[in-house]
Amino acid sequence: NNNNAEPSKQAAASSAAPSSEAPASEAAAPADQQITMGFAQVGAESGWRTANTDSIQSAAKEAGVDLKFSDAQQKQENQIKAIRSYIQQKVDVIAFSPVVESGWDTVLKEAKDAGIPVILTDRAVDSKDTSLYVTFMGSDFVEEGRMAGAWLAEQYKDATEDVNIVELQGTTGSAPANDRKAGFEEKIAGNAHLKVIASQTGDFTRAKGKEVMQAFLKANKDIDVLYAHNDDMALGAIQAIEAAGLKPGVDIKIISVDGVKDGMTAAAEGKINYIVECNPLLGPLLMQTAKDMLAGKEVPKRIVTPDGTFTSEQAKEALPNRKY
Amino acid sequence: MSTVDGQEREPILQMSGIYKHFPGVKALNNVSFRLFPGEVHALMGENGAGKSTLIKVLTGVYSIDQGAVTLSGRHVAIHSPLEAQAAGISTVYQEVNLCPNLTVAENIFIGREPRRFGRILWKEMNRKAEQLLRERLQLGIDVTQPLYMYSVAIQQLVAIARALNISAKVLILDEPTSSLDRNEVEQLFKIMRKLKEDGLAILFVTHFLDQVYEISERITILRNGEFVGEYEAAQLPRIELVSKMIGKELELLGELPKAGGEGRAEAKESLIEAIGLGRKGAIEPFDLLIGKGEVVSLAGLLGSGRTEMARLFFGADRPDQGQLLLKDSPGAVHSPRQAIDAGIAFCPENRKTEGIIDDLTVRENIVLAMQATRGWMRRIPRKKQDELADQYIKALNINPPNPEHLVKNLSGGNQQKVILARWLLTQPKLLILDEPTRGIDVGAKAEIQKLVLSLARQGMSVLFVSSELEEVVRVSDRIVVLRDRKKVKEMQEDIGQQQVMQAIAGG
Amino acid sequence: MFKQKYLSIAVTVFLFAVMFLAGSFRYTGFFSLQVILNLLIDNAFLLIVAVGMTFVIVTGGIDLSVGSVIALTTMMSASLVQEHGWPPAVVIPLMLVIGSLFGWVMGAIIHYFKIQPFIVTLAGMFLARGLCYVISINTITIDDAFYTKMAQTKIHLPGGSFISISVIIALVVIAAGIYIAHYTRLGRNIYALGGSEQSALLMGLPVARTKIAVYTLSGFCSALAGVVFTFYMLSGYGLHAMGLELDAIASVVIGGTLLTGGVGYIFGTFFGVLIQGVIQTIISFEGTLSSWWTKIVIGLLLFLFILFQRVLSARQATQKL
Amino acid sequence: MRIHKHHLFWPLAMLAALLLFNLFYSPEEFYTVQVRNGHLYGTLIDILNFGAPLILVAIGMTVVIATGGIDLSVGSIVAISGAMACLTISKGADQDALGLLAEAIALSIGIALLLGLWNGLLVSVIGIQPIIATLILMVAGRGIAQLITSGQIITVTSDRYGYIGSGSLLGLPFSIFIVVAVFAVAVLLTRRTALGLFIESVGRNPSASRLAGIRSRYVLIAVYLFCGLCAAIAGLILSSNVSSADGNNAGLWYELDAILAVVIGGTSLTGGRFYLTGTLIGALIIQTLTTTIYMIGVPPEITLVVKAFVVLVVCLIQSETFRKTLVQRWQTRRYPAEREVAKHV
Ligand SMILES: Nc1ncnc2c1ncn2[C@@H]1O[C@H](COP(=O)(O)OP(=O)(O)OP(=O)(O)O)[C@@H](O)[C@H]1O
Ligand SMILES: Nc1ncnc2c1ncn2[C@@H]1O[C@H](COP(=O)(O)OP(=O)(O)OP(=O)(O)O)[C@@H](O)[C@H]1O
Ligand SMILES: [Mg+2]
Ligand SMILES: [Mg+2]
Repeated sequence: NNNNAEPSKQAAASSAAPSSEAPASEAAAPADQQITMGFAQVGAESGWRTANTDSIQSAAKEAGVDLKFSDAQQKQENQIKAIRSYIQQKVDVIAFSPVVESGWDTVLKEAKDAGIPVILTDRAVDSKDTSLYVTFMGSDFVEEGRMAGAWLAEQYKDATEDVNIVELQGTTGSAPANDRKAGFEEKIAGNAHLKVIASQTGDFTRAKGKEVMQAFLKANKDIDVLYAHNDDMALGAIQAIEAAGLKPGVDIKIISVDGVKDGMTAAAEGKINYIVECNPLLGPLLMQTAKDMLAGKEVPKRIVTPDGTFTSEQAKEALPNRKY
Repeated sequence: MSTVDGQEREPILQMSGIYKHFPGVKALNNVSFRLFPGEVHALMGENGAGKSTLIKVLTGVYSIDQGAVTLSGRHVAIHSPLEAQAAGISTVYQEVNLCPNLTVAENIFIGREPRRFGRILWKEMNRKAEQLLRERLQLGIDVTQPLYMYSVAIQQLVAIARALNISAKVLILDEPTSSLDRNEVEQLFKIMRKLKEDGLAILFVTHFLDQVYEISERITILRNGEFVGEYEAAQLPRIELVSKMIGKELELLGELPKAGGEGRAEAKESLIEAIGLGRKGAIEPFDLLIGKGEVVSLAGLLGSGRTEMARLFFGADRPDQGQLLLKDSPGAVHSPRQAIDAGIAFCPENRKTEGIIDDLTVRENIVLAMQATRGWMRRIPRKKQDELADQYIKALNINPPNPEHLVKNLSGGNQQKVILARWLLTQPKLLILDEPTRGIDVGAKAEIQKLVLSLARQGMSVLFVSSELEEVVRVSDRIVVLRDRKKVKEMQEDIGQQQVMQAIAGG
Repeated sequence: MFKQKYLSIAVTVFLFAVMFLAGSFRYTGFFSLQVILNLLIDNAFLLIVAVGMTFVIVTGGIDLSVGSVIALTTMMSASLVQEHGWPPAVVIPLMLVIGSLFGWVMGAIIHYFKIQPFIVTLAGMFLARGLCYVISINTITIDDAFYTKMAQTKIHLPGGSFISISVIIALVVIAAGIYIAHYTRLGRNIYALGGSEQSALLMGLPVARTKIAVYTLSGFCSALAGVVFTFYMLSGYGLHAMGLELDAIASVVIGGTLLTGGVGYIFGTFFGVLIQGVIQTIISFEGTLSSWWTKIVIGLLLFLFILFQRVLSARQATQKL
Repeated sequence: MRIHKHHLFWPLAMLAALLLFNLFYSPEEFYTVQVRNGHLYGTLIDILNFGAPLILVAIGMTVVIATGGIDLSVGSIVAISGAMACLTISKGADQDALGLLAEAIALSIGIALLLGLWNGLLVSVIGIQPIIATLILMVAGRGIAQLITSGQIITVTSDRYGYIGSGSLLGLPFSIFIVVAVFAVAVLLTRRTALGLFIESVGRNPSASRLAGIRSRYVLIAVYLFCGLCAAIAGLILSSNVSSADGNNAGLWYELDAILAVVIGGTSLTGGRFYLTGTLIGALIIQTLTTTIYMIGVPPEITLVVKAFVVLVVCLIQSETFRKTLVQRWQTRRYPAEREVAKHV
């Protein structure tokens, strides 16, 4: 699972959307009338999210899609309001990254009643009625956690002493934090030596990551591994570890999720040992899917964008052509 | 209840051995007080003697440290004004304590609004309020306007109306007349006499000796929080009353130099001149010249525009026509700040909202205006501040004489003195005093009048506004009479109370 | 005579109309009844909270806990209905009682211990939010038939437009708020308290009772808004209604209520909420703003609105107070 | 005057109580201070270092609150100033160049002063209620910060810049010296000049202040300017500490913590008297609490509940009425406590 380290965007897209043989010729059909897409983004809470937004906006421009974009500032209410206004504006297709999985039935039903298809990106909704949306594309946070856990379990499978793990969680209660934690715990549960001795929220930010790690370092004598729910917290923690006179990646092994550029750089320097990638560049795939769907093609219910993983070596190789 | 003779009747209210102390102040020290049905009982004392505190202790605003209260022969423990009202005590507190944001009608009726099925009947309330003000206090104002639109005097009348509207056994009036003029006071006394006949017991606080003798049967005197004695008004001569209040013989009363005394009536160099100055809805355009070292008074009835005129001189309100010419400095006066820079000072009529900064100390309040003129960079050194504060505390006899006391904990009269001190400190060329002696005791009032006159002699001009004609006549060189927001007359020679009254009434 | 005090409300309503018309000229599909109704549908919970908040602010206080209480209500409702199988008929009244109780306790602390409302309700905000996480840090979806029905029932109006049941609830709350404010003793005591607490006390008004009642009322409104929010979201979640307290306060203040207390109208608050809603609608109809320009434009529109409001009602501002 | 009457007594007591708790709970981890790489290293040092930005923001907030206002935009200004500085530095060829550093700092402080001026003008000239006036910048400011960073996190590799937030001088974090300097300036400005008096009187009674000749307009503008300046310096420290600028998250919810610090320090939100030292202690209490929560391993799910209780306890203890009630309950049961308390002054 964790060996497909070099997923090319294009490859992922074409392998995932089965019916995209020749995009150029297919695009002809809906090109007569421009597609209008309403996209309700979660917010701009992280560099990852911004990369995601950029990808979608530039892909829309390239594909000639008229994109209505709105930013919900991390609030589900705002996303719902935006979707309602898209229904009101009679867009051709609505796409959005749900802030959380729950609570979408009502507004999605309104969209369905209005005959507007819905595409979910990045995160699923938990509706029982799966006819409310056409497809869900994106990564799987639990799976990311699992990959991180699996790598760790593999590294320490021969451990004879306790391995002390500290965890920097994302924003308390947020879906990525909950899921990345759950997936990780699932995988390390098998090994009794792997112990999470401290776990605290770092709010997905560098500053908090550093602050919390400083406290961890003082409160716990012997930390072997750090698992951070995103790169930013890991980067903050690295500074704290260095300030304590320890070597990140050597004295304390570090695992993180996302694979943003700064994270990859740190990995290439050997400061982060393992990164689970969470790919934000969904734009082209989204536009393609929307076009296919409006052209009447069958679209799979679930389009998985495979998450890559990087060890230090792989990061070194991949770094030169990272865009975000 | 036997009603044979004052001494044998049963008091409706009896307070005995009352103690109350505030941090650093023994406000009440073993005070006793009796109030009989059907009497007006005056509570007398200097500023800070403890009169208001006694009232607040009685009505549950403050808790009693020690002592007993009986009401209609029963021991009571009153913990809040609400309970006091329920027990039949209706109170007008010293500073106007109403809600400025509510309408006049509401201020009279709130808590007792006419209702049907829990729904407030606004029409009826407004009608009743209007009727009440008109019939009992001869005041015809729009009761649906918010209270803050009206002057302190009107507010005071509204507070009285509120208290009158409560059917009570005991009515407490803490300096209700301090900002009223003669007509209003007359009106109030008429009502009080009527209530007295109906068997109501009235506790009355004032610093006007005339009023005390006019209306009250008995007098209780406090001094420095201590009980001095209870007297029949008829058997206590004025001189004795005053000396009991201040604890020593008072000789200055009645010996004030009259205005227009030697060296004062000479032709004056002019200091400031208003030409066609006016403000719509406040005061019609007027001309007025104030000379150096001259005391000019504004006289008129309630709402005649005295305060408005005074405020225009200070730039507190913006005139919409005319101009103000300063003889010495060419600068215009558009804001209080410019006025101060031009040497004008202004003691506002409403000391609570426009005068004191209640959370600051006496010292800070005193130096405030002087500091403002010096700018923020040139802070008055602390030692200098202390000196100045001490100097004026002594000069004006501010009590307690502690410069670090918070102003909000001073008695009303002492707060007034603090504001006066603030302005004297700036050594202004023109001092505007709007009701400066409001709520100030006899001794201090005489002091202030003396001060005004001596300042004038030293060349300071004074614009003096007061509802007390006697005072006006005593201090002024010239009296400007206002009626209905218009300047109607200027009187220079032979000013007597009678003439002024006639002018005010429109004779 | 056109009373001074209604001027600021009239200005607010007028500016709302101007904004709406401006949107209508600029965007196709904007000028429709449904867009206005959507303002109500999407802001029903905010309307309800803002009513409670108006009362609190009129007394000169503030309630920061409202957003968290909403989240807590959704969380408890979801947990009880979904995981413990309690019937909605029990859960909903229970929520209202708990919300009121929460407000009551805060009010009592504020009054009896004389601690600043900002701090007490800030602690309340932390507490309610924290309790959500104690119940669960995950979201709980509600698929109870009653809740779903409440959420998805459309009340059709002539002309093909519709509103939700929550809108009816919100409108009733507004009406009740106006009635309480202007036609009951409690309401007038609230205004008196805001005008001057000391005077209210000396006038013999039940200050303690009124103050505590106001926070209780706000707690009740928050809980009711929480119930409506549960209908809206069909889920319980600890991160729901984040930062809603600021939206509510902003609505109240935009509606002409003074934070210093004593002055304010529920009717104004109603338009305060709608104005915030219109700003958001304009942004999503615009649809080309990046995330950051969204925020900047929201700020700008808010600024323009307030500026015009100030300028147009300047006559009142020069009044002495 | 008895010691417990002093306005700093209870804030100090609360801080002492927190420290005492740690003394019993984790004395070694909490109180060990060692020398590492030539500077002091330990939890207490961390508290000072991480507390620095909060203290700064709270100092600015104190004077704003003293005028009866409030500044919600500090968090956004923190983000903007950090973003501006990091952007400038990241564009430079040699990130360690002194000139570049000076330019970066000047630019971010300049912008923050402009924003402070904006707030001040809205409040004093246009007369918008402070909470709304600053709410505008709170919302738009985040956008501006993100506009500056293009929504990305800007990482800088300047050691010189990093020194501001994580360097050390004489063994102590450099940020502490900044705090001391700003605090000293604030105290000097407010207590050695007449500004403090003006601020307090404008905050307590604006109309009386006007009649006393104080130009309240300038006073208001000055405090918002100062608050902006403090927030800007806090933003520099914060971004320098992690050598990066995060437009969206830097300084998020700082306004609440800062206000909390001010109130714990004894300043009333209704304006008037203010206590800078109290604010300092209040901010330290908050930072100590946060660190304590991390140290003793409170699970993130209940962190907020713990914080709620501590805040409540701190405020209750500071409430004189509450203490009296406790004492009375203890001493006598003659009066129902509530009634005694209900009596207003
Ligand atoms: N809340 C308080 N805290 C501290 N001291 C107070 C307080 N209220 C009153 N005092 C002090 O108690 C004393 C009595 O004040 P009180 O107001 O009763 O005087 P008064 O007789 O009504 O004077 P005046 O004629 O000026 O109204 C004064 O020295 C005053 O400073
Ligand atoms: N009799 C009245 N009828 C209506 N309004 C009045 C009346 N008296 C006063 N007012 C209101 O009170 C405000 C203050 O009046 P003004 O300050 O001119 O009174 P004044 O002449 O200074 O007398 P005083 O200071 O004794 O109240 C005016 O703006 C006016 O609206
Ligand atoms: Mg008195
Ligand atoms: Mg007057």
